[in-house]
Amino acid sequence: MLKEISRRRFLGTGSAALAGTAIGAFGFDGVEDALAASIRPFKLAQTSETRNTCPYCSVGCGIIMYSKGADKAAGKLGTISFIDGDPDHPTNKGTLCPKGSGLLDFVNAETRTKYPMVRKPGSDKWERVTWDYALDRIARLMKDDRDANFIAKNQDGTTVNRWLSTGFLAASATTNETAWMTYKVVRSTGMLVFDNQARV
Amino acid sequence: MADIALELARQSATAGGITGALAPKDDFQVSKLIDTSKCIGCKACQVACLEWNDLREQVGVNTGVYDNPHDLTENTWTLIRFTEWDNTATGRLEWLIRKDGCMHCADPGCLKACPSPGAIVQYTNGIVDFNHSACIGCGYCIKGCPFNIPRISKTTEKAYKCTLCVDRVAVGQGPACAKACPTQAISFGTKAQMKQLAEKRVADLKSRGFDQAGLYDPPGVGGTHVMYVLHHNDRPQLYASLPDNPRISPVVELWKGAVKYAGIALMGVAALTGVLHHTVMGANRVTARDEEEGEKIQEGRK
Amino acid sequence: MSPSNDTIERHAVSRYTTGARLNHWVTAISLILLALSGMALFTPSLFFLTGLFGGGTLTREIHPWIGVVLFFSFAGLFVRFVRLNLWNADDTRWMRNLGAVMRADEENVAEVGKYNAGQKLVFWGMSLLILVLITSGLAIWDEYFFAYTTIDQKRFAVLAHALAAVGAITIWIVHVYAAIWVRGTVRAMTRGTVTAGWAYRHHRKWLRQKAAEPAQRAPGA
Amino acid sequence: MTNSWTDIKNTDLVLIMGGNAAEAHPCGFKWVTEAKANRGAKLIVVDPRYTRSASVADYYAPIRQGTDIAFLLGVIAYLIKNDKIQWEYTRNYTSAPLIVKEGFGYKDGLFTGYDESKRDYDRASWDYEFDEQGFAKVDPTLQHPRCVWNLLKEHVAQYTPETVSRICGTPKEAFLKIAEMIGETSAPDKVMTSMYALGWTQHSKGSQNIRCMAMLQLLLGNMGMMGGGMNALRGHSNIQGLTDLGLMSNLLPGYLTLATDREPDLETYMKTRGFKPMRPGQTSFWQNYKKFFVSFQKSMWGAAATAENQWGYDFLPKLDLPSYDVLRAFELMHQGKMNGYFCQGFNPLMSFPNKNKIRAALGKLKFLVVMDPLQTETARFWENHGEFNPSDPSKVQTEVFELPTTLFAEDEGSLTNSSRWLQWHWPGQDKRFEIRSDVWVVAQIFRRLKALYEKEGGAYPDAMKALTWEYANPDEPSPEELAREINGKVLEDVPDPADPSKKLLEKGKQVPAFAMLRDDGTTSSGNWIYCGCFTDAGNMMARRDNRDPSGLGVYQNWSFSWPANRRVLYNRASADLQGKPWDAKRSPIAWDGSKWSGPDIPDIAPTAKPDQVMPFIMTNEGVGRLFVRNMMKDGPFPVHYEPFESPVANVIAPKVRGNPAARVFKGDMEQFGDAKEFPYAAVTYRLTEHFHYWTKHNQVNAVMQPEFFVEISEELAREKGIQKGGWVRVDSARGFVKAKAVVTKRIKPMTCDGKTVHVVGIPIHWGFIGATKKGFGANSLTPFVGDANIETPEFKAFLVDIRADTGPATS
Repeated sequence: MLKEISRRRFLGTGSAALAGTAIGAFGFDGVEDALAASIRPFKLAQTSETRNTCPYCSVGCGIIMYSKGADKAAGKLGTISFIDGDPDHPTNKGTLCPKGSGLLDFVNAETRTKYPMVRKPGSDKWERVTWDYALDRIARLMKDDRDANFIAKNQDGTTVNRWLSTGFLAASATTNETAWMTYKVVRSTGMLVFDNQARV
Repeated sequence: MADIALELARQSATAGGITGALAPKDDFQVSKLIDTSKCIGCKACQVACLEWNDLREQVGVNTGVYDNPHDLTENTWTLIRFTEWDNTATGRLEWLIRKDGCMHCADPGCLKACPSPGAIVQYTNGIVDFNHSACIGCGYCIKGCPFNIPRISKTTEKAYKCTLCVDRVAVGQGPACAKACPTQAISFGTKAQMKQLAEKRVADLKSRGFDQAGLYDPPGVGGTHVMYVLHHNDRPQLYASLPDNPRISPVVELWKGAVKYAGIALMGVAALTGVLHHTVMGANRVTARDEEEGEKIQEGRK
Repeated sequence: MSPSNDTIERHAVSRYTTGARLNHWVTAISLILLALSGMALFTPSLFFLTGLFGGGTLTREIHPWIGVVLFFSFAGLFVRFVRLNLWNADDTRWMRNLGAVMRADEENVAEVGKYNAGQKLVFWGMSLLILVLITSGLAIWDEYFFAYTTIDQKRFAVLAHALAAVGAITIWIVHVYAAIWVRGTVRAMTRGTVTAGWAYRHHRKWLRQKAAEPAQRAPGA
Repeated sequence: MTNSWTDIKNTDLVLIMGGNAAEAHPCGFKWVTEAKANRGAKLIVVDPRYTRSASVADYYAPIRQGTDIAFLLGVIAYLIKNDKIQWEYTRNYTSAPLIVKEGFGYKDGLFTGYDESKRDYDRASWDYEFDEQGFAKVDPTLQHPRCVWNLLKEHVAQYTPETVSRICGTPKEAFLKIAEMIGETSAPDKVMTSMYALGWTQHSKGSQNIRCMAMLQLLLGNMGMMGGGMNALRGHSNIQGLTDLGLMSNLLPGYLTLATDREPDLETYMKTRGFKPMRPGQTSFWQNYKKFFVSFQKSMWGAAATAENQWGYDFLPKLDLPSYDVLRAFELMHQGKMNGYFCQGFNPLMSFPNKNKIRAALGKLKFLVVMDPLQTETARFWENHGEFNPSDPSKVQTEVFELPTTLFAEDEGSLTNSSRWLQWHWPGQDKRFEIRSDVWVVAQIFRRLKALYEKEGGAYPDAMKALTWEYANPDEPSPEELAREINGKVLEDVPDPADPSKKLLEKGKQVPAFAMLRDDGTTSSGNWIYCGCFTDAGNMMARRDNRDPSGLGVYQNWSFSWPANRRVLYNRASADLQGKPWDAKRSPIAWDGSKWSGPDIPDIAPTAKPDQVMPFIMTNEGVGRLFVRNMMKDGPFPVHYEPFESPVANVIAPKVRGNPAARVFKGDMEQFGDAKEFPYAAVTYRLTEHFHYWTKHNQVNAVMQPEFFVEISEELAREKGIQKGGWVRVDSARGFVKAKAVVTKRIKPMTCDGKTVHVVGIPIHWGFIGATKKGFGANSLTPFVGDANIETPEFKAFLVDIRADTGPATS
């Protein structure tokens, strides 16, 4: 869902509403054209805005992501060109720390993962694989391990239905909805070796 | 910060020199106030500056301090500088943290030194900006600046410094660093507002035992459009060598003032003297007698 | 009766070799270019002169390189002429009679050698100022030498550079004016010779010395 | 956090101890600077290092890492001695008057019931004296020698300012100055807030550090107050949410707990979870446990959870051990007892203690699946990066998968911040390359695994088959569908008991609040504390009304704050026994004669009479606990224990090493170093320029702090011939790192028990992948031991040696 928010914060009081590049409306009287051109056009003009939350620490600062090339009708969100603090947010009031201020570099980090990869036993390199290959292979490895090591009853005959030989470390920045999905799946398999990043 | 229009006050190296003046009242001038007592040195301002201005700095090394990069560069227009100071009066350590960058002087030394017309401009609201299409990369601004701010790029060979986010101010927003600053140690508004805010902050600091707290708005450069609240306003030098009483170097003043006029005058006088001399005296010609006498000598007749 | 041109040319006195003349003109052109580009950067009212060099940036880039050319070129002149420019008693006497010289009344002034005191002053003045210019110039040649001086040193350098340039240009004006006023001078640097009469009138001692030299021959003879 | 970030602006005094908010949470720290600027609030920082928080503090004092309990018990002793107690609050709202049964005792660092061979206590003696009705006995006059108040007084008496200084290295004058400043907030209308983080949790007695501060806050009457409270500054954007949702080995969502082997059926399970009130008329809110449990089971298993099968009791696994936390997981892995491991947005190779052990453990797996938006070191543990990661790929037989997942910008859903606000966000960019959402990946793995079981059969597929999966697109459930499921819905019509012709709850509707949850299978709720986040009125988490009519930073209509949209926990305690606020200017709620009202949601039944129902409704006692019966493994009161690796012996109990009740695995005990070989006290921490091991991937953050360093004092540098900016090598009993040296005045040697203690500061953040220079990772050095109660690794206090070096060998 794309949230388009009006640019009501663009201007101080007493200024006219601004749409698109309207630098010319801002009292450049007496400045030669060439000079006016030397001031960079406002770079957020013609972008669409989306509200989000900084993914780093737990302050939960509101952020605004500015995207270029969004096309609502075609269901395209475009590409984020700039990120800064959400001035409407009660906690951060538009501010961001050095990490939050650099979020665009996180989105565009060179070392982001892009394709499913596998490293075979004993190999010294990654191989790109299809999602289908990776997911089927993982399901197979899980099933083989689970079937071999699942404990339905303990020594006293109590039903315990646990699986201890495979574990899951959940994240610290995924959404609650992802966490719930993960919780459901992990618990339904009987996994007990299950933890998150609360301690580090 | 209503009605702060971008109108030119001055341009560098323009015939007649200064063509205008700052807006008459503080209400029409903008200012950034940096409160060192609120600054936690987090460098959000540095990151925000790089991101807003689409700048890329190189990944450096650690040299035993927190300052990174180690100095302002053509890409680093603002830099947090850290000073560890043992306050002998109180016996307590103080970590003085100052955001360095262009001070946007009311009397900008860079503009005074710049030889290229319009390469450095000052708007009536106080912002001093570099116009890169006119910049010739001579580095005179560096000599003119009392705060050691401008840097010349090795690649573009042009001078760079903080623009006070003139592109943001032009649409009614504050600079990117002030927007980002988590503790609001950086504020932006009219100069009058910022002075008022500073007064409040200074009073708070005085109540906490900083008797010498004050506003750094150095008169030697006509005041600045980036001001500091300092806990030790009596000793600005403590803050990573912030000048105690900055002014455009007298050497630069001499160079761009007396020497310029006197030099041109001297050269003009010399040329004029020649013309006058020639008019009065006429040409110094060799006479026929001279030729004869000369020839005589040549031929050994004399 | 006046001597015919032919006669005069036959008696022309060699003053400068081709090498010396080339050396001079390289120096002269450099100096003019430096003056033009330097003046453009010195005062806004002359900034338009940067147009001659393809704009401000090119002017800024070219100027120091021309300076380097000038420095070495002038160094050539210096080596060539330094001995002849040493000060002597004639010069002091000549200086005392400067007024007469300026009135073109040199008859009663003591005879001078190849260079009179004025020319020597130009020589030494230029030597000194070019030294100042090259030193201060390097200090403000930020493209290559930024790191070697402090900003305060650069400020002094830029002032010294300006002052020295003003001095050098003033001396150059004197030099050029003298060459124009004293007719017959320019040909020394174009053709390499002067007339015997010119030598007699302005540098009689030098003429006598030349006459006394055994291998003296008129050029073109 | 009991309070919220914005509430900090209401405080009079901020104590930052066990954390470094300015660096780790700059935008939250804003509210400290606001309180200072607008209220004239004071800031105290107590830390081994003079941090960036300290740089703006009114008062800073050094403390040796791992001695916080001694400091805080010393403050409590000071408050008692100098009568700086909020008496009305302490008498009525804490367990001070409750009488502890005979037989309880404490001597030489140990409480009664200790079994050295098990490193554990029999906690039977840690209990109250009960009357015939089962209520705890009290002495409102606080005269009874075994009332909690007198036991506490006795317990803290030995922590005199001199002893505190001897243990902590804090100068006595500094300690007294801070104790005095803290004591001022015992006035009913003065509040202090405690802001802490991993500086308190990452110790072998982390839970007791926090408990100790909570006790202090109770005695000062600062709990439940605006501008007060215990504010745990969570480290990650949604670690609050993941914990709330129970993604831990022993938890169910909403802090319910998983059954153990000793609880074969629901009835037995509920026996220990009945939580009957221990004082007459008290709420003891956990009495509702079964409603939350059954509603959770209905969310999980739907129609398959029936009264007959105890609401699907056996679908859930049971625990044979207290927990399978990460330390145990890697211990098992290291022993070769695990075959598969999933890391979702997590980088254990850099995050867990004793990196060499972690690397070896990962190499014993059959398969490792890493789902992450970034290329992690964990996914590359098998790669050889010279000294930085000395692996030999040919010897590692683990099959490793690296699956590219979305990050915040491409993702929709809610995150729960430290203020307990569930904030919804939207994607701003299309997924690029072959990046997929975590939901899609997890759903795909599940569906493929389930399909294999359907095709081939196998071990107990029943739970997987029963798991509810009612999504429009079963391949990728939408965030909204999942959010609705977490909130819960009404499964059957419930008639109104007052008027059976009306419906109390209507089938198919979202449950409006957790008060409506039922234990008869008619409601579902994935997480009861999140109930109310997505109702029929819409997505409450997406609310963006930032008005704050009270001006107190409540922001009632901004997002959704659990529980029940409450902003300040225990807010009933902000008013006296008549319901009158201690401070009318900062009052979240007040009693108007018939009900509680105010800008916040009351943390008590709206009509509960102030002189009858006490504020701490989540406890059986109804009051704040100064003494815990059996919930803490290592004692009903906090005790100063040295870290397992300490430069000095324990002054108050010289024979005790570390926390006597902390779990230590075989082999790890041998890897503890001693002060002879490793003389310097090390601490790890974050820097403000980086977030964990993530921002090292970001060019711009790499510029801000490009290279791994350690911080030492000028004195230690001189002693060891270390140059500022030069290379050093730091060794612990478990490994070594090489780093640049930051030599600083901000770390100063301390004198502890007559001995000079040098601190070595070791920031985390650098690894062998990313935009920064390569670094070793602080966890190369840290000990493999956790907190006695919740197993948080002891990252904040261990021993190292340091010397000048020539830098890493280039490979």
